[in-house]
Formats: sequence, C-alpha cells, structure tokens
Amino acid sequence: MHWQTYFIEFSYLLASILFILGLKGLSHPETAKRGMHLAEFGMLMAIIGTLMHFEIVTYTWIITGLVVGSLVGLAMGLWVPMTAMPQRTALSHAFGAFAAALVGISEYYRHYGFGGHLDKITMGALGFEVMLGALTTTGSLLAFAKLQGLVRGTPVTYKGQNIFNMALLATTIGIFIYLIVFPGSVPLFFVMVGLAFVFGLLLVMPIGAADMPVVMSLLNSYAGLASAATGFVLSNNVLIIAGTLDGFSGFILSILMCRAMNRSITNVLFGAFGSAATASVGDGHQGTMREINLEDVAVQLAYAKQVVFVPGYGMATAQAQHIVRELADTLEKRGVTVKYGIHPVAGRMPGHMNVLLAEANVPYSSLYELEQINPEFPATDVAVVIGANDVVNPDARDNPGSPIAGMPILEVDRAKSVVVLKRGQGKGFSGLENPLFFKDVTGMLYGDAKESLTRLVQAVQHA
Amino acid sequence: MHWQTYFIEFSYLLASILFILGLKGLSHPETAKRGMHLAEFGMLMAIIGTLMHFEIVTYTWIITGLVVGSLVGLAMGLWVPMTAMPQRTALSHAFGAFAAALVGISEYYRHYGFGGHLDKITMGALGFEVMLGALTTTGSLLAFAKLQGLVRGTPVTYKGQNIFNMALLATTIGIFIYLIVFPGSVPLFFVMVGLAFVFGLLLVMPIGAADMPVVMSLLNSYAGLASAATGFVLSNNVLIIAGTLDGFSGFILSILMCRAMNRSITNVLFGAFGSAATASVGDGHQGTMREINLEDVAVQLAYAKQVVFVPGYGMATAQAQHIVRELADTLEKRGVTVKYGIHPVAGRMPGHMNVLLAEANVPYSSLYELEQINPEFPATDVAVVIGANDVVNPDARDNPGSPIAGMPILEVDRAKSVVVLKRGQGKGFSGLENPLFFKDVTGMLYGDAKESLTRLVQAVQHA
Amino acid sequence: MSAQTLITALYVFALAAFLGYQVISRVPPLLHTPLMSATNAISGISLVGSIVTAGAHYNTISTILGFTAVVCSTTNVVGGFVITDRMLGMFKRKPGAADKSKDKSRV
Amino acid sequence: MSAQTLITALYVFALAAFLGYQVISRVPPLLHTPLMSATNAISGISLVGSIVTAGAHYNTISTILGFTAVVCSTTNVVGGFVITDRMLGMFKRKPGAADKSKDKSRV
Ligand SMILES: NC(=O)c1ccc[n+]([C@@H]2O[C@H](COP(=O)([O-])OP(=O)(O)OC[C@H]3O[C@@H](n4cnc5c(N)ncnc54)[C@H](OP(=O)(O)O)[C@@H]3O)[C@@H](O)[C@H]2O)c1
Ligand SMILES: NC(=O)c1ccc[n+]([C@@H]2O[C@H](COP(=O)([O-])OP(=O)(O)OC[C@H]3O[C@@H](n4cnc5c(N)ncnc54)[C@H](OP(=O)(O)O)[C@@H]3O)[C@@H](O)[C@H]2O)c1
Repeated sequence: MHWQTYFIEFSYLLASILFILGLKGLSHPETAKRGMHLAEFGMLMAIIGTLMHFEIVTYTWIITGLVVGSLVGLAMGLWVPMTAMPQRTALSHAFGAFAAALVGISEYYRHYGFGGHLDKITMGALGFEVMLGALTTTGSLLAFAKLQGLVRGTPVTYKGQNIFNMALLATTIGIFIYLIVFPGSVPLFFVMVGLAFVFGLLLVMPIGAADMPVVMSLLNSYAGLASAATGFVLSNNVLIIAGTLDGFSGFILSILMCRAMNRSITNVLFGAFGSAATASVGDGHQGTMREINLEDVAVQLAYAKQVVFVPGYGMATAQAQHIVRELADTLEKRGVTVKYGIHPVAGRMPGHMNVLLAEANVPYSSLYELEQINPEFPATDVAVVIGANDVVNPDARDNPGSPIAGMPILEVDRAKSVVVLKRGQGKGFSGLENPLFFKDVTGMLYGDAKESLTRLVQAVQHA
Repeated sequence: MHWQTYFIEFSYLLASILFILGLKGLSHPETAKRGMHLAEFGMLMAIIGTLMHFEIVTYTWIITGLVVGSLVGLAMGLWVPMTAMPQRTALSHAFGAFAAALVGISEYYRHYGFGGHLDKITMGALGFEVMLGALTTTGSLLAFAKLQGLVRGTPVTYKGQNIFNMALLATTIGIFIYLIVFPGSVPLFFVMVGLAFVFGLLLVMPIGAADMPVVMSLLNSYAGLASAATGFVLSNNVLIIAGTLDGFSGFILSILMCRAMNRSITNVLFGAFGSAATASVGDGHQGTMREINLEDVAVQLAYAKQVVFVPGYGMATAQAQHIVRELADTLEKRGVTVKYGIHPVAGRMPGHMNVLLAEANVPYSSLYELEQINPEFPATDVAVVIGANDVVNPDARDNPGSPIAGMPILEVDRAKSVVVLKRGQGKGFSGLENPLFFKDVTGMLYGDAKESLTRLVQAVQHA
Repeated sequence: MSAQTLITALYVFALAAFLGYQVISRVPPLLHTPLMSATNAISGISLVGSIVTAGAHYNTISTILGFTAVVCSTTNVVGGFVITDRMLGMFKRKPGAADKSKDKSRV
Repeated sequence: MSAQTLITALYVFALAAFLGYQVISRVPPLLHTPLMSATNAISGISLVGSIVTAGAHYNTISTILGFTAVVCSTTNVVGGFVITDRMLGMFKRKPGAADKSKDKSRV
C-alpha cells in the first residue's frame, strides 16, 4: 500500500468519526454549531483524501464540477428563504440520489460497456444503489414541484393505481434479480433504471402536498440508503456510514411525524389523504363562529397576565414570524408573560415553527413543546392561534370518530379565551372542520396573519 | 469460502447485534430481562459458529473446558450472595483478562516457538492484548483479595512508589516497542508478560479497599480492551465489538463514580485515599452526639406522615435489606408513606443499594435518586440513616475545606428529624468526621443495623 | 467484492444503523429542520465516489456521468452545510444580540 | 494482518466505541450492578478465540493455554449471565408476587 492509500483511508475514518460527532452535537442548540463545523471539516478531509486517489488521471472535470457545484450550492444556501425549506430539502434529495444513481450507472457501464465483469454481490449492491437512486430522484423532484406549487398539490388517484404500481415494482425487482444472475444483459439494466425513474413519479403522484413532509423524510432515507449502497459497491466505509446515518434520520423523522399526526406510514403512502374524498369528512358542523374585533383583542392582550402564541402553517405562508415577535416584545414591555406553544407537526416540516421563530430572533428558551405548554393553558388569559388549525383541533381529543382522533393537540380551548387568526373559512391540511372555532371562548379575527398582527401591535401600543 | 465460513461469520454478526440489543434493553428494568435473553442467545450462536471453525481438529479439550467452566460459572452464579457482588465481579475480570492473555501468548508461541512470523501490526495488537490481559489479571485478583478481606484493605504505600511504578511501566512499554520491531526475540516477550503481571499488582497495591469499585471498573474496561485487542489479532469483529462495549461500560461507570464522589481518576489511582495519612483529617470535631432510645424512634416512626430510609454500606455489611423492607411494610400498614433515598455511590459498587433492596422485594418505584428525593426532605418527618455515612455528610455541602467538598449528598439534615443507625464511632470509607451526627435534629441509635431494625419492627407494632 | 469484504461492510452498516438510531433520536424537535439539512449535506459524501468516476478516465460517458454527479453532490454538500449554519446561527437562548444574529442568519 | 484489515477493524472499533458510549450512558443507576455483570458475561466472548486455540492442535502448550482460556471465559459467560438474570429477576415495579420473585432470584 502506498502512503496515499493510508492517507485516504485515514481521512475517511476521520471523516466518519467527525460526521458522527457532528450529529451528536445536534442534540443541543448550544453544541450544534460546533458539531456542524466538525462535520464540515470531516467532509473537507474526505474530499482531500479522495483527490489523492491513484485512479484519478485528470482533474479538469473534478475541479470544474466542484466549482460549479459550490457556486450553485452557495447560491441556494444563502438565498433560499426559511419558508422554502421543504422545497429545498426535496430538491437536494433529488440531487443526492441522482448522484448515487449516476455513479452506479457508470460503474456498471464501464464494466459491461467493455466486456468486463462484476461479481454477484457487487451487482446486487449496485442494483440497489441505482434503483433507490433513480426512484428517489424523480420522486423528490415531483415532491419539490408539488411543494413549490409548480404542479397541483392535490393527490392524483385513479382506479387500480396501487395494483398498477405494485405490478411495476414487481417487474423492476424481477429484472433486478435476473441481472444478479446474468449481470451481462446491458439493455435490461437500462430498462430497470428507466422503470425505477418512472416508479419514483408514480409513488409520489397519489400523495397530497400536505403529506409531502412525511414522504420527503422517506425519500431522504432512500437517498441515504442509496449512498450506503454506493459504499457497498465501492466497498467504502465512510459512504456506508454517512449513508446509513442519513437513511436513519430520514426514517426516524417520518416515524415521528406520523406518530404526531397519528397515522401509519402506509396510510400516508397509499391513503391519498387530503384528497377530495376525505376532505369532506366532518363537514356540516353546527354552531356559529363569533367574530371579534381588533380593538377588543388588543385590550385583552394588553391587560393579560399570560399570553400563549400558537403558530401554525398559516404563520409560515403569511411570513408573519417577525411581526409575531414584535407583538410579543410590545406585550412583554407591558409586563405580560409571553410563551410560544409549538406542536411537533405544526407547519409543513419537522421543526418548521422553531426555525421560523428563531429566524425572528425569538429565544428558544421561550418555545414550549406540547407536553410543557398544555398544562399552562388553564392559567393562560389569551391563547393566540396564528394560522394553526389541525394542531388545535379538539376533535382529535374529544371525538373518537374523527379521522385525526388521538392525534395529540395543543389544548388552547382550556385557556380563559382564545383568539384565532385566519383569513377565512379555509380548512387545515386535514380538510376537517374545527369545533374550536365554534366554542364560546373562541373569537375569530379574520384576515392575513401578518396584517392582523401589524395592526394589533399598533392597537396594543395605544391600548 | 465454504458454507461453514459463511455460517460462522453470520453467527458472529448476529451475536454482535444481539449483544448491542441486549445492552440497549438495560436502559429500562422492564426491558432488561428480555435484553439479556437476546444477549445470551447471541453468545450461544457465536459459540456454535466457532465450533464449526475449520482449524479445529479435536473437541475433547473444548468440550471439557466448556463443561468445567459452565459448572464453575453456574456455581458462582447461583450461590454468590448479592452482598459479595464486588468480589465476584473482580474475580471474573481476572478470568476474562487471563483468557485474553493466554490466547495472545499461545498465538505468539505457536508462531515463534516454531520459527513462524508475525507482521508488525498483528504483533502490536498482540502486545496490547497480552499486556492489558496480564496486568488486569493480577490487578483484579489483588482487588478481589482486598474486597474479600484476604489481605488488608488499607493502601500499601512507600516512598517513590509512583516513580518506581512509572519506571516499570516504561520498561515494559519499551520492550513492547522493541518487540514490534523485532518480534522474533521470544525470551523478551515472556519478560514483558512477566513485567505486566507484576505491574498489575503494583497498580492496585496503593489503593484502599473503599476505592476498589472505581479501580474495578477501570480494570473492567482494561479487560474489555484486551478482548478487543484479541479481536484485532484474530481480525474477528465480534470480539472487537463486545470488547469495546465492555471497555466503555467499565470506563463510563468509573467516571460516574468519581464524579459522584467528586474525585479525579488520577486522585483515586495515586491518591492512596483512605490511608492512615488522610484518615485523621477532620477529627477533633466539637459537639456531642445525642443518643436516642429505641422506643422513642418507634413512636416517631409510627406517627410520622412520611419516612425516608437512607441505606448505605452499613446496610450491606449488616445484611439488613430484608428487615428494612419489613419495617417499611409495618409502617405502610399504619398509613405512613415510606420512600428510599438512594445515593449513586452508597455502598461499595454502582447500584449496590438498588440490588440489595430489590433482593428484598422493594419495588423500584419507591427507590428515589438523589435529585428526586432531596427536595422531599423538608416535608419528611423522620429520615432513617441505615449504615450510611459519607453520602449524608453535610460537610460535603457546607465546608469547602473538606476533602469531599462538593460531593453531592442526600440532605437528610433538612428533614424534621434524623435517626442514624450505626454500631459506634466508626467512620465512613472516607475516614471523615460527620457533623450530621452532632446536629440537634439527629439522634443516634447504636447497634448493628439488623438488630436495631428487628427490635424497631416489634416496637412499632406495639406502638 | 469478496464475501469477506461484504461481511465487514455489513458490520459497519449494522453498527452505523444502531448509532444512527441512537444519535438521531436524541435530537430535540427544536433542531429537526437543521437536522434534515445537516444529514443532507453529510450524505453528499457520495461525492467521493463521484470524484473518482469523474477523474479516472474510464471512458467518455463515465466521465460525463461522474462530472454531473460531482456537481450534484457538491451542491448538496455546500448548500446543505451553508443552510444548516445559517439556521443554527439563528437559534438564540436569550434575546439580545438580535441584530448580530440577523446578519449571521443572512450570511 | 493487512493494513486494509486493520483499517476496517479500526472502523468497527470506532463505531462500537461510540455505540458503547451512547448505549451505556442510557443505563439508569438502578441497573448499574446488572450492567456490570452483563458486560462481564458478554466480554466472555473471548471464548471464541480460546475455543479455536484449544481445538486446533497447534502444539501441546497452545492446547493447554487454550483449554485454560476456555475454562476461564466459560466461567465468565455462564456465571455472568446467571447472576444478571438472578438480579434482574429481583427488580419488581409493584410489590406483590414477592415470593414468586424470591424463587426466581434463587434459581
Ligand atoms: N409539520 C410537519 O412535519 C407536518 C408534516 C405533514 C403534515 N403536517 C400537517 O400539517 C398540519 C399542520 O397544522 P397547522 O395547524 O400548523 O396548519 P393547518 O392545519 O394546515 O392550518 C393552517 C391554517 O392557517 C390558515 N392560514 C393559511 N394562510 C394564512 C394566512 N396567510 N394568514 C392567516 N391564516 C392563514 C388556514 O386557514 P385560512 O385558509 O382560513 O386562512 C388554515 O386554517 C397538520 O395537520 C399536520 O399533520 C405537518
Ligand atoms: N458505591 C460505589 O460505587 C462506591 C465506589 C467507591 C467508593 N464509594 C464510597 O463508599 C462510601 C459509601 O458511603 P456510605 O455512606 O454508603 O457508607 P460509608 O460512608 O462507608 O459509611 C458506612 C457506615 O455504616 C456503618 N456501619 C458499618 N457496618 C454497620 C452495621 N453492621 N450496622 C450498622 N452500621 C454499620 C459504619 O459506622 P459504624 O462502623 O460505626 O457502624 C459507617 O459509618 C462513599 O464515601 C463512597 O464514595 C462508593
């Protein structure tokens, strides 16, 4: 072994360790930044190591690729607004998976394009890599399109859809197995790749925009597993480790989300939730919504002892996080205690609300999780629901018949009074009626969250 | 590769996974038993796998060894009393380390006894294995002897001890390095082994019986690392994994203990703590101990609302755990709330008190850790200190000058009244005077814990 | 790839899986979004595979594929890490230093 | 041992180390004694090394050493697991079934 090989191997080992340390750092906001720097350093080491690889004959393409990629990445990194995180994540899964697929394809091609040979094990790993990579690429792209609103977010369903998909999947796997036995049949290989690309689309088509986060996390884990498979193909440990870590984080997050929405993964994938079919459920709810005028709200807030803000997807769409903080500051100046109740699946991705509020410089010490804040509501004078809906839907708690029955909620209805900021009669992502809006404690303040809040700030200042 | 090799390899992989799952199970008492069964099954798999190893020509010695070992192990397992756990653990570390050392020696011997050869890397790993194994063996044996009371527990110290030990260690390592370069020099190898055996003794000699638990955990991690090294020599992953896990658990436990005693590892290893030198510290404390008679205690307990038992090493030596529970039952029958305050380093090994009380069928739901119980003391009518001393020594909290200053304690002196069960003026392991005994709230009930408690039970019944 | 290599690869995979589970499940909801972008960036490690493919002149097609792969992965790595840093820069325990952090969150 | 093998061995070691730290640090004080005896039993895995040494007739001395090693490790494995089970059998959440558990703790 030359010294290069040693250097490479150890740079990879180091990188693996640094990646793990990096993720460990994320267990606390204080240590997170340092952790990321470690991970970044690890990545640098790995790249430098790789550049010493003896097989490399020309650097032109490598350098160009690195430069171009860095520029694109930098641009994305700097200018993507926090509210567009879900799309960004989807897109980068597509990239990652695509890279894995391409490497796999070229590995295969360079052997069989020139009468070489691959042993069964490698072929197996390679097949996984390419298939996972391909379907994740197209799947993530479609997810991106739906989230970005480039295509309609509603689920596309048709009769016998699941059967068709299963059939397609079966075929693909069939070809895969055949290829393990007879790796030499090049055309079949490309058929398999093609099918995988198609399957990615079919997989995501029937899933509504609102369920995308779950799907994305799943695609995330696929992308991770694809990298891991690449690791098996090149028998490169750092790839295996990083890929597996990625795969698991995606998997765990999707589980967490499903639990918080209490739905099963299968229901998310094949339930076509949020489609016209289920959207009607729970309609025809009796009762009247009490509209409340801005001044009254202002007074309530101004003279309250404790106020809890409950942000939801609406805050994200309205970009209202900064003005929310302003209102909080104004209230705190008046001696009101302000807390934020954050539901694990408020918004459209895990930790969505936390990031937005952090962006608005809300200290995370005043963000409270479900378990912490629920006991506080009885002692809360005003609970302000800012573009949240499902996460405060009492049906989940009270009505076993409801589709979201059992989903843990923020029990704002236990507060002395509730103010709901929303634009109109719009439903939440679940498409369900929300009894909270008909309760006596609840007052509806219609209008775009941002505007309402801006006016509230002034009103409070003059109250 | 024959199918055996596959079978072996996969049995090892399975075993590794099962071991990890087993230890994960220990994160909660509910899952612990199942976890252990997994680990046991894993071990079985690994052994069966190994028996298929192609190098094996005769099974006589293997079978005999397995049978003998099982019998001895079974005997130990079934008949060692819970109170003798520390000794048992020490002994088994000796066994484990010895096994590792022997395997290493035979590996070396079979190559160089017959003009074979070992490459540098293997030789390095082998050296580690043998050295760690050897010193852990003798070290653990001495620890065992001290804990069992076969030799006096007091630290054996002499001038220039540390220098001498360091010198010896340096020599050993020197030889080790020489051997990596010239692995062929057989006699030197055995000199190294011999020195390692001696060093183990010298390492433990200066350490007092009371500090043994820490040392044992350290030896534990050495034993683990020795196995891991064996894994490197035989390039056997399951050995590496199991060894490393063992090594880490030992290491973490010793850290925890040191933290709870707030001492540094180095201080434990070279401080010769509890030796005559320090034993005198804190003597000449002013004040008088108030002796209290049994009937009064009985009445206090019988009419208390909440009683907290604080067991310590004394309960272990007195074997009083069962009678403690009896007393608790009697009190609970009278409607008294009984809780147990367990200090992390009460007794002589981590979790010592928990095991003893569990043996006496005290439900673990009524065992409280330091953080949980301390706030309760002000609301406690009687705190009964059963053979505990250092862990309730207020000096740790109040007197910055005290050698144990800063060690977290159970603040029994905050209780409305305190009863201390001990035989006489005996000091705790730290050899320090305990101001608690001189406080007005404190009443001393002299006598062996078991007897005092037995008489208390009757007294309470008649109260 | 020899069966031996496969087996060690499986060991690494198994251990990494456990570790992933342990480490990730300790990340608080507060940091789930940064976690997503972080793992994203890290999985950009497939870059090491791409680089070799792009640099070792196996054949034109492979080179092209490799080059594209390098671009994609690099985008992930850089983009992912930059965004993660940006987000983490925004998380503050106590208020104050508001503006400073705002700058951070933009750079 | 080739450098390659050493390196993968190092990977396994590093991962196991992290995993060990993560897993062990989650064990509550309540179970620290069982933990000690459990890891003890597990580290008896050096048995697999001993068995080969005892069975492959390299030479008389090796066989003797191997045999002794087998005895020692087996003692650890069996003793360690038996004691751990015994201890764990004693941990009860609620009282009741006291006697049953006592039997357990003896068997
Ligand atoms: N966070 C995740 O990871 C995740 C993942 C998958 C699914 N989900 C689902 O997403 C949902 C999140 O619940 P949520 O309560 O946060 O949001 P939601 O249930 O989707 O409700 C959003 C509400 O905000 C209002 N709104 C929209 N734009 C607004 C604006 N500009 N100003 C004011 N109000 C506005 C809408 O009513 P109007 O139209 O009348 O204004 C709507 O009622 C949950 O059902 C969850 O299961 C979350
Ligand atoms: N748990 C661990 O892992 C660990 C590890 C290392 C060190 N340690 C150290 O060990 C100490 C443990 O503290 P501790 O308070 O549990 O015990 P301790 O401080 O050692 O005190 C034991 C007390 O029990 C009394 N005693 C002894 N036999 C008795 C009997 N038969 N009946 C009644 N009383 C009896 C003794 O006084 P009389 O002689 O007057 O009866 C002594 O005061 C701590 O200092 C800790 O740092 C613990």
